[in-house]
Parts: sequence; structure tokens; C-alpha cells
Amino acid sequence: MTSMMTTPLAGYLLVAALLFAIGLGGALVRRNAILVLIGIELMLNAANLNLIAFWRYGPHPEALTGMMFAIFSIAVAAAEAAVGLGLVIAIYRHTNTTELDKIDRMKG
Amino acid sequence: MIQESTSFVPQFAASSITRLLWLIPAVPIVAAGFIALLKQPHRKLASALATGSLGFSLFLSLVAFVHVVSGWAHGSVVRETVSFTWLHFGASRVDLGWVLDPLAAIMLVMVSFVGLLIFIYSVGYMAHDENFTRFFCFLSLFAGAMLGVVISNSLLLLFMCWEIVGLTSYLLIGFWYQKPSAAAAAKKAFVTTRVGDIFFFLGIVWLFSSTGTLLLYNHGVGSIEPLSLAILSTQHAGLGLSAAGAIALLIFAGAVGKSGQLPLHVWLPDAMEGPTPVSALIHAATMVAAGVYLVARVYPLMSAGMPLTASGDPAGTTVALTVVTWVGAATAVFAALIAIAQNDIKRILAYSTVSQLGYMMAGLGVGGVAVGMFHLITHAFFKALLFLGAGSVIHGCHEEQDIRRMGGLKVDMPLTFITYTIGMLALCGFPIFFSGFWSKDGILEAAQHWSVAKGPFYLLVFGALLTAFYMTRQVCYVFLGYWRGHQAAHESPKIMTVPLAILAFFAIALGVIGTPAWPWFRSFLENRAATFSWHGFAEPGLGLLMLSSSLVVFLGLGLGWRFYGNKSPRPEEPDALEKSVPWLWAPPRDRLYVDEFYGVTVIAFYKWWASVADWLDRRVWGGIVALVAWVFALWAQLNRLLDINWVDGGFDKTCEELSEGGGLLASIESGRVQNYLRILAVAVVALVVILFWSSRP
Amino acid sequence: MTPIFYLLAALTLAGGLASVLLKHLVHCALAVTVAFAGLALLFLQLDAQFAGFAQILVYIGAVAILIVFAILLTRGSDLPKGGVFSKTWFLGLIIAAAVFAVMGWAVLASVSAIPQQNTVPSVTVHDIGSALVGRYVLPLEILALLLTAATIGAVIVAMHEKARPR
Amino acid sequence: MITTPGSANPIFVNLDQIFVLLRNWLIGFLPVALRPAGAAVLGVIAIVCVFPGLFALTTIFERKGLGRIQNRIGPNRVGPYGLFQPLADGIKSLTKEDIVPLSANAVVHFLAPLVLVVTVFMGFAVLPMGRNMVLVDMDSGLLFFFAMGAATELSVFMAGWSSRNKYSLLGAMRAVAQMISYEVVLLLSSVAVVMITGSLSLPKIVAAQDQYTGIFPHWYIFTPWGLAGFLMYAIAATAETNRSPFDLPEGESELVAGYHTEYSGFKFALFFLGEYLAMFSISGLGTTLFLGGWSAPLSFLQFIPSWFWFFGKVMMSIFVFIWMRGTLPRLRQDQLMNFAWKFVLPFTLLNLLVTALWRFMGEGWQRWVVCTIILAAAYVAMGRLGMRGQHFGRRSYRYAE
Repeated sequence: MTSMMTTPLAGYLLVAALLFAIGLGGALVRRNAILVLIGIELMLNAANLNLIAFWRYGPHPEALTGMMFAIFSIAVAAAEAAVGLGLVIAIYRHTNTTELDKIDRMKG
Repeated sequence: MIQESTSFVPQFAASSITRLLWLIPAVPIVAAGFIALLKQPHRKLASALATGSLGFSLFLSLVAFVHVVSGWAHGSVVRETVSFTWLHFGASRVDLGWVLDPLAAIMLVMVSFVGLLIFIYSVGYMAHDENFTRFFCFLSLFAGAMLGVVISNSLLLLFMCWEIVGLTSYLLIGFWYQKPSAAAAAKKAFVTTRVGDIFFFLGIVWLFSSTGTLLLYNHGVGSIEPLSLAILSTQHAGLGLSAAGAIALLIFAGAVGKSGQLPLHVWLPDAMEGPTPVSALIHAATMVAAGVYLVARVYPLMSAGMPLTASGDPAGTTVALTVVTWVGAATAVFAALIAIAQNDIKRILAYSTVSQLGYMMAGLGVGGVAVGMFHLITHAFFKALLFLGAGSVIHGCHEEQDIRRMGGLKVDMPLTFITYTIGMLALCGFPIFFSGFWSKDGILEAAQHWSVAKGPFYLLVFGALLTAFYMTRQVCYVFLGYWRGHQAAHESPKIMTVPLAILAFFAIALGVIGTPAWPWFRSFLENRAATFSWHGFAEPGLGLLMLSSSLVVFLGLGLGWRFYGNKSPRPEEPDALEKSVPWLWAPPRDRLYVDEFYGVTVIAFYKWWASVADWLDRRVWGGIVALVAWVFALWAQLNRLLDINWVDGGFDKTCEELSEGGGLLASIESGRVQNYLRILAVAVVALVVILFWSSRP
Repeated sequence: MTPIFYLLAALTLAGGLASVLLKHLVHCALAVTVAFAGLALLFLQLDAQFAGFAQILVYIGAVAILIVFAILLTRGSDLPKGGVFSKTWFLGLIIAAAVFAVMGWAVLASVSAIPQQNTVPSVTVHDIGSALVGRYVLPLEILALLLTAATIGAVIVAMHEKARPR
Repeated sequence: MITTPGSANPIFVNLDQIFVLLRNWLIGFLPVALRPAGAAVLGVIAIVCVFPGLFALTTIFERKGLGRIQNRIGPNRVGPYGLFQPLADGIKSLTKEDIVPLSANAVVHFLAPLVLVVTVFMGFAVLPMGRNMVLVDMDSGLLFFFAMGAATELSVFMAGWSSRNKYSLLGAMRAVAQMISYEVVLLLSSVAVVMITGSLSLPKIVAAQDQYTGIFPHWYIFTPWGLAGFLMYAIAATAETNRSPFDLPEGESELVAGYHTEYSGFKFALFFLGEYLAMFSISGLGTTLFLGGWSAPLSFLQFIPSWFWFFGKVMMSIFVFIWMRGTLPRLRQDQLMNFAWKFVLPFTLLNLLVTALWRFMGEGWQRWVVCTIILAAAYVAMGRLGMRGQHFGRRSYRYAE
């Protein structure tokens, strides 16, 4: 494997992939809704790392495309976190739990 | 409002009062609109609005009257018109307009003056009614519409106002609609007058189609001006009638309905169910006079084709006028007969009104406009006086209307007694001092000279006898003798007695303008100079006629006194006349069976026709409908079977399959977020794998 | 591939793993903060100064705090009775592993095709600012709208049932 | 970024650059390859030494000053006039037992003060403390500063949560809510300066203000938007550092001591240090952004060394902090939040608009008039709006009399 990891970009990409997988795993195996959100944040961050890495090692860093993607993604993630956690709190108020396998009613 | 616009038919200079004439009906109508918006607590405002607006109309009427009189005094013919185009359709157009001539002027003054007095009287009479403002709203609307009838120069406009008058009459008769009898009376009045109105409208349509205009006077081209009349009187309408005669008869039918002439008089006595001021205003002074006024207004049409003497005096008569005369005379006697045996104070007056209207019609027929109209004017005053007096009596006797339960009121209600007696004597035609004598005498004189037949004359004389008789009976019952009611009577308040006094004054004084010595009224209407000379009495036969008619009146009064004077019979006792000649009593008591006659003829026919129609509906048409329905039902059954076994079956099967499939799919939609995420991840993996494999080099 | 990269990668992944595996929710939140910080350092390592600081400001300063607040408001700091992992944790693990495998495979299979540009890009904050209000002004505006909407939405969602009596 | 002093006199130049020269002389002993690292280490050492010393000084001054305000003497036992009191306090806190509650989360409990102090120290790295005296001249220095400031919130939460104490947790939650609310204001009021300067680099911001018209400097506080921004910044800074009148998180009467209730000994001292360092750093930033950083207040005073001006301004700010603490009563939580979101934040946003107006109206007196009018009108209107429906009864001094 080390022989194949000849470029730093591949290293960053692998780290991002692993982080993504960790986030996905967290979102899949944990019962708490907040942790699912944490997992999603991790996945988003892994994507950001990918974007930054591609920007850094890509052919046109001065075009700033990857960087901008990352910055916008960070901002969107902030909005996503705010709304997501607001939803979790609202659901908690409604059902008195944040455990996802208990929250499977499709109507309020 | 009417503007000086292009739609104005060019006029010769109409005086400013003529231009403003429309205000006379408009102001009360607008006031009615305002009053309609008022709530019950605003009684004073409502009555003030109504009387104020009518007072304004009276003022304008007086101005118009003075204008006409001064024009007449200067020897010029006053007939000023203002007209405007209301509708265009195709080549023809409908003009509406108003006219100011002596006839309209005198009517305007009469209607607004009597109306104003009755308005004032109503303030006292209706003081305790809970629908006070509604009453004044209707009264105002009525007064406006009636004034509109008076000033109309177009038969169509006249007809509109005529119908508004009919409507308000309906509303006012049925004012106490809680009483079933009042509601029924209102309905009866409305339906009965409609019968006449249909003919009237037919006449209007015919007139329009023949002459192309509905303006009565329009500088020589109006529908009742010589140019049109010459055409109309030469056209033949069959049955030996000219078109003019036929149209005149149709219009007269409307007048018959409105004025309660013989075949259609049945609604008028029943209309006494309304409040007494209404009876006075509508069913004595003004509305019923509208029919007479209508005949007077279209008199040129009535008399079209009348042969004239060399000097221009009428030398014969026309079919229309003959019919008018006979109908009037017959009505006069017929109604007077019924009045003899009535016990309701207002009903007696109602039949007396019918009878007097007959006199007016006969007067129009035999003597022309002036004769009939003079009786109309004097009658309006003394009949209003009588009705208001009766209202005062009813009010004082605590809503008692049966004359057998009254008596001796001359002590309790002296003012009412005096004024009522004046009215009664005027109505009877008591010689010399009372206006009724002169107006009635004019009619009798004209009838005596009528060239066609003497029948009407004798009928009218007989009617005068009957009139004196039944009025004496009534006064004896009500005011003389002793009190037979339950509660002591009391005199009415000032607001009611003052109008009585004013009317009483005019019931006496109006005779002055119509004596043979100074025939001012006649000259005024016929546009001749009025001269005063005692020679008027010296006409051949006039003195004899006056004497004989006076004798007839005295005979009637004496007969009445003979039977009823100071008797004070108990209410349950049979009538004095009934005791002496019982066979004569029953028919008039039962109103000569006219209602019953209608019951077994017209109404029975309608009932029979209705049952026939009902049978047709049920059996014939119903059967056909049922057959069609059955056919459709059969078809529907077939359809249903098809649906159930064929369409539904297939559909159900499909639905079952779909819902099963849906169930399978729904099990994926568990509502568990992580399930979705899992599926998503697996899908991504699968997708990537497929992608890579497919793009392998 | 410098040692610093390995260090930071290890820190980040450890933070991520800890945030997923730790029992206590607050610990998870703190661990994810470590992962965020590690990522920020990785960004700095990639010469993306601005993105790195923005990452710290937004993720550590805002998102982590939000998560912590949410945990406390939903009493998430108490340990649940039925365990922290769902019953199907094994399935989830396999799926996550499969995803990683696929992605790793994809990365490694395309190493030769990956572009290589080792010069350090000279990008200043000024450039970023110019790009933001120049070429990327439309996304910026849309993002501003999105953030406003999200703020309002979050407030409404969170206060929605306040009126209902508990 | 190297700037040269305005004064030409070599003595003053050398005095101005004395610390820079000292550092350069010291790293001269190192091999060339290690010199940048050596410079960094020296800078860190300087910061780590100077600011805690300043902290010690400040505590004694604060206690003395508060005593003066409250009509008492203050510490007076240790040393002349009690001047060695901080030393005694330091020794005491180092020797006291470190108590960790039994149910506390020991690791987090231990990490919290460290995280606080470290992140606060990090913030000093980008502050220019004198001409050419900045540890890291970072392109996005301001962003770095705020990033570090944001991290302190987490430490506060860690401390409050890990103590397993209601008061601690409540204090922490209050502190975090308050800090987040006011951090927005802090950032936005700083953005105004960035808009004018066009840079996030703090040395550049100072350099932009180091100019004079006549004898008067071009400090941003002397512009309408700068004054408004500075006032908003000062309010937000007070709240951000949990100082009175915004010291609810540590309100003794309600929460004992807020999030560090369960801390004692050295950890408590670290918290104490961290708070004061935060105060220094935020004052330093305010000085840098609005008060011209190390530049002299009047052009003829430029001979005095720039570091003197920087620290002088910082200490003046600290004095104002102490003064406010001795003067103003504490707010209520709802008042605090309402003030933040309904007055300070909208006004700061408006200030941004005004700043843009200033930037694009060009030179001339018009922009002074327009900007002043807008801000004054907004201030009056929002003040009226905010006070509507508020009724203050006559103040009662029943207990004071």
C-alpha cells in the first residue's frame, strides 16, 4: 500500500475516505439522533478535505474553485447543523426521546 | 339628475318652475330613501323628513299653480313640457317628460296639500306604532309616486309611477301584516288592480305602436294631440271601434282597477284593513282619484272623433265616453246600495268612495274634464275629512270600528263631531253651503243634458238619495244617541283635530270656485276667462235641477232620520231598516254578492283549471316522465351490472396488486432514518462498483 | 508525505473514531471537536489558511457549541438504557466498510490519473475576497439567503411547540 | 512587513526597535537554519513572560482601584502598600490542594483550563505590540484571532460540564450563550475596519492608521463609523470577557462562581489567568483595530517608543474595564440577550452599511455629515424603540440609606 501511496494527494484522499467511512459508520450504528448529525458533519468535513486537497494539488489553484467550494460547504454545513439540531430539539420536545429507532412515526 | 344635454328634446322656453317640476315627486322619494335607513328611535327625524319634504313639494306646487294661474290670467295657454330621451332602440326611442298645465297644477296642489295634512295627522295617529319610520317611508314614497303620476307627460312614466303607487298601496294596506286579514286585503288589492293594469299596459303598447311616441303633449306631435288623434280615430279596430276608442277603453280599464269601478271595486272596501290615514290618503283622496285623473288626462283620446257643433261644442259622444258614463253611474248606485247595510265605519266610507268615484267617472263621461275633476277635488277634501274624522273616532273609541258599538260621541268628541258632520253634509250634497252640492250638481246637470240617454241621470239622482240616507244612518249611529261601547271615548289630540278643521274649512269653501255664477274652476281648466255673473243661475232648467236635487237630499236625510234618528239600538238588535223591510236588507249587507259571484265564477274557474293542470301534471306529463325515468333506470341497472362484473372486477384486481406492491415498498419506508441512510450507502457502493466495472479499460 | 501529515491524519481520524465510538455524548462532541481541529490543521498543512481558520471559527466555535447545546437540551448527557449502538450495528459497520473499500479502491486505482502540482499556490486573503465578490458573488448571495432562511427556520423549528403545555 | 519609525533620530529609532534588535542579537548566536524557529521561540517566551506579569500587576491594580471606588483601602498587607499581594496569591494557589469532585469527569475537568489558557495565548500571536513587533504576521490574522477566541467557549463549556455541578453547568451555559451572542457583534464591528483597510492582517491595519493630518492621527475611532464600531466593540468585548456589568456567568449571588466553582488551586489560577489574558488580548485587538495600535496619539509624540503606546492603550482599556466593574450593576439574563440581539447587533449591521457608504462616498466633508446623521438617527430611533413600553419606577435607596 505504501508503494502505491506515492503522491501526497492520494494520502489526503485516503484520509478523507476513511473519515467519511467513520462518519457514515457513526451515522449508521449509533442510536442517538445527535450522533447521526455528528457523523454527517464528519462526512461533510471529509468532503471538504477532498476539495481542499484537490485545490492544492490541482492544476489551477489560482482559480480558487476547490477552496471556494470548501468555504461555501463550511457555511452550508453551519446552516445544516443549526437546522438539524433545531429539528432534533423539536423532535425531542415532541416525542421525549432522541433515539432514532423509537422515532419512526410518520405523522406528528 | 336631468341635465341640459343632447338627449334633451329641444324645447320652447319652459319656465324655470317647469324645469324644476321634477323636484316635486323627487324630493319625497329621496326622503323615503333616507327614512328607510333610519332606525325606530329616530321617529321625530323620520316624520320631520317626510312632512318637510312634502311641505317642500307643496310649496313648489303652489309656485307652479300660481305660475299657471297668472299665465291663464294673461290669456295665454299654459302647457309647458320638458322631455328627455330615456331609451334608444333602433330607429325608435322612448321619451319621458313632464308637463305643467292647469289640470296638473290643480292636482299637484290638491295632492300635496291633502297629503301634507294627512301626514301631520299620521304623526299623531301612528305615534304608538312600533314601525313608525317604516310607515313614513312608505307614505313618502307614495306621495312622491302620486305626484309623479300627476306631472307625467308620458304614458310610460305615468305607468311607472302608477305601479309604484300600486306597490306602496300594497305595502300600506298590508302595513299591519301580522293581521291575516290585512295581508289578504293587500294581496287582493294588488292582484285586482293588476287586472286593470294589464289592459292599461296593452293600451300603452298599442298607442306606442300606432303613434310612435308616448309623450302626451309634444308641440303638436304628442300622442293625444290632434295630429295623432286624427290618425287614430280613422283607424278601425273592429267591433265598430276606432283605434282611439279601443285604446281609450283599454286605458279606462286601468282606471277602473285603480278607481274601484264596478267589476273591479272589490278590493277597495277590503283595503280598509290598513291604517286609517292610509285609507284617507290612498283610498279616498289621492290614489283612487288617479284613475279619474288618468281618464281626464287622456280625455282627448276618449273624445277623439266626437262630433262637434259648428261652435265647437260637443254635439254627441263617443263609444269610450259612453262606456265611462254607464260604468260610473252604475257604480255610483251599486256601491251606495251596499253602503246602506254596512256596520264598519270605514267600510261605509269605502263604499261611499266607490260610489263617488262612479260620480266622477260619469261626470267625465257626460260633462268633460272640468265636471269630473271638480267633483274629484271637492271629494278629495271632504272624503279625507270624513276618513280622518273616522280615524279620530276609532282612535277615541280605542280601535273600535263597529258603528253599533258607538253612539253619543257628539258630547265626548265635539270637534270631531262638528267637522265630521260638515264632511257628511258635503258628501250628501247639502244645498248652497257645501262644496259637494255644487260639484255634484254640475254632474247632474251635465247628465241631464247628455244627449245619448237619460238613464245615467236617474241612476245618479237615485245614488244621491242613497248617499244622504246612509250618511245620515252612520252619523246617527256614531254621534247621536247614547254610548254603547266599553270604554269611555275621548277627544283626539290637536295634531289630529287641526287637520280636520282645515279640511272642514275647505269642504265648505271650495264650493265657491265652482258655482254656476262664477265657474272659475271650469274656466280655468278649459282656458276661458272666468267671469262672475248671477246670470249663471239663470240658465234654463238649472234652477229646477238645483231644487229637485236639494229635495232628493232632504228626502234622503229625512228618511235616515226617520229610521235611525236618536234610536240608539243595542248592538245585537237587528237594524231598523232590516226590521221594516227584511227582504231588502240581506243583499246589500252581503255586498250584493259580488265577492261570492267572483268566488263561484273566476276563482272557481281558476280552481278547476288548477286541478285540471294538476291532473295533467300528475297523470300525463308525470306518466311520460316516469316512463323516461324507468327507461333510464333500466339502462343504469344494465350499466351497474357491467360495472360490477367487468370494470370493477378488473379494477379491484389491479388495485389489490397495486396495494400489495405498495405494501412491499412501504416496508422500506419504515420511518427509521438510519434505514434510509443504509440503503443510500449500499446504493452508492453498488453504483460506484458498477461504474468502475463498466469503465474498466 | 511528511511526518506532520501522518500526525495530523492520526489525530483527525482518532478524533473521528472517538466521536463515533465513545459512550458519552458530550465526550463524542468533544472528540468531534478534536477531529474538526485536526482537519483545520490539515487545511493549514494544505496552505489553505483562510479555509483552516474558517473551519475553526465555524466548526469549533459554532457547530461544536450547537451540538453541545443540543445534547444538553435533549438530556443527551444521560446514558440511554438500551445501549448506545443500534441493533443493526453490525450491518452498519459492514456498509461503512464497504463504502470505504469502494472509495479507497477508487482512489488507489486512479493514482496514475491524479494530477500532481507541487508548487505552493500564492493565494492571499485579498484574492479570496475578490473571488467571493467577483466570480462567486452569486453563490455568495444565495448562501447569504440560505443562512438567513436557516436561521429563521431553526428558530421556528426549535420554538414551535413551546406554546403547548407540557 | 517591516516598517520604519517616523522619527529620524537614531536614539529614538533604536529605543523604538529595542526588542526587535534584542531578538535579532540573540538569534544571531544560532545557525542560520534555526534562526526563524529561534525567533518564534523567543517571541513565544516573551509573550508568555510579559502578559502573566501584566496579569499580576493588573490584579493588584484592580483590587486597589476597586477599593478606592468602594471607599476602602484594598490589599495592604504584603509588601509596601500591598504591592506584593499577587505574588502571595500565586504562591498560595500553587500550594493549595487541587480538588477534583468525585463525580467529575476528570480528564475534561483537567483539560478545560489548559485549553482556555492555550487558546487565549494563541491570540497574542497575531497582535502587533509595537512597530515590527508581531510574532506571526499572518495574512488572515484577524480571522485567526477570532478562531482562537471561538475555541475558548468550548473550554468554558468543558469546565462547566465536567464539574458535575448545577451551578457550574448553568454558569457555563450562560457564559457560552452570552459569548456566542456577543461574538457575532465583535466580529461584525471588526469587519467594518476590514472593509476600510482591505486586509485581515493586523499590522497592515495599524499601518493604515499610522498617518497624521496636522498633528492628529488617522485612527478609526475618529470617524463616525469607527466611533460607533468601537462602542459596539467595547460592549461586546466586555460581554465576551464576562466582565461586569455582563458578569452573569460568574454572578456570585446566583451561581457561586459560575463554571469554575469546582476549581481550586492552580487550575483556578489558570482560569483566572485565562480570563485576564482574554481581557488583554481583546483590549489589544480593540486598540489595534480602532485606536491606532502602537501609533502615537499626536504626531509630535512619535519619538516615544511604539510598544509604550500599545501597552499604554491596553492598560487604559483595562482601567476602563475596572472602572465599569466598580460602577455598573449587573444585568439580568433577558436584558443581556435582548440588548445583544435587539440593539447591538442591528446597530452593528447598520454600521456596516454606513461603513460601505463611507468607503464609496469618496473624500470630502459630505460623508462625515451623512454617516453621522444616519448613525445618530438610528441610535436615537432604536433607543426610543427599545425603551418603548419600558417603565422605570423611581429608584429606591431603602437599604442604602
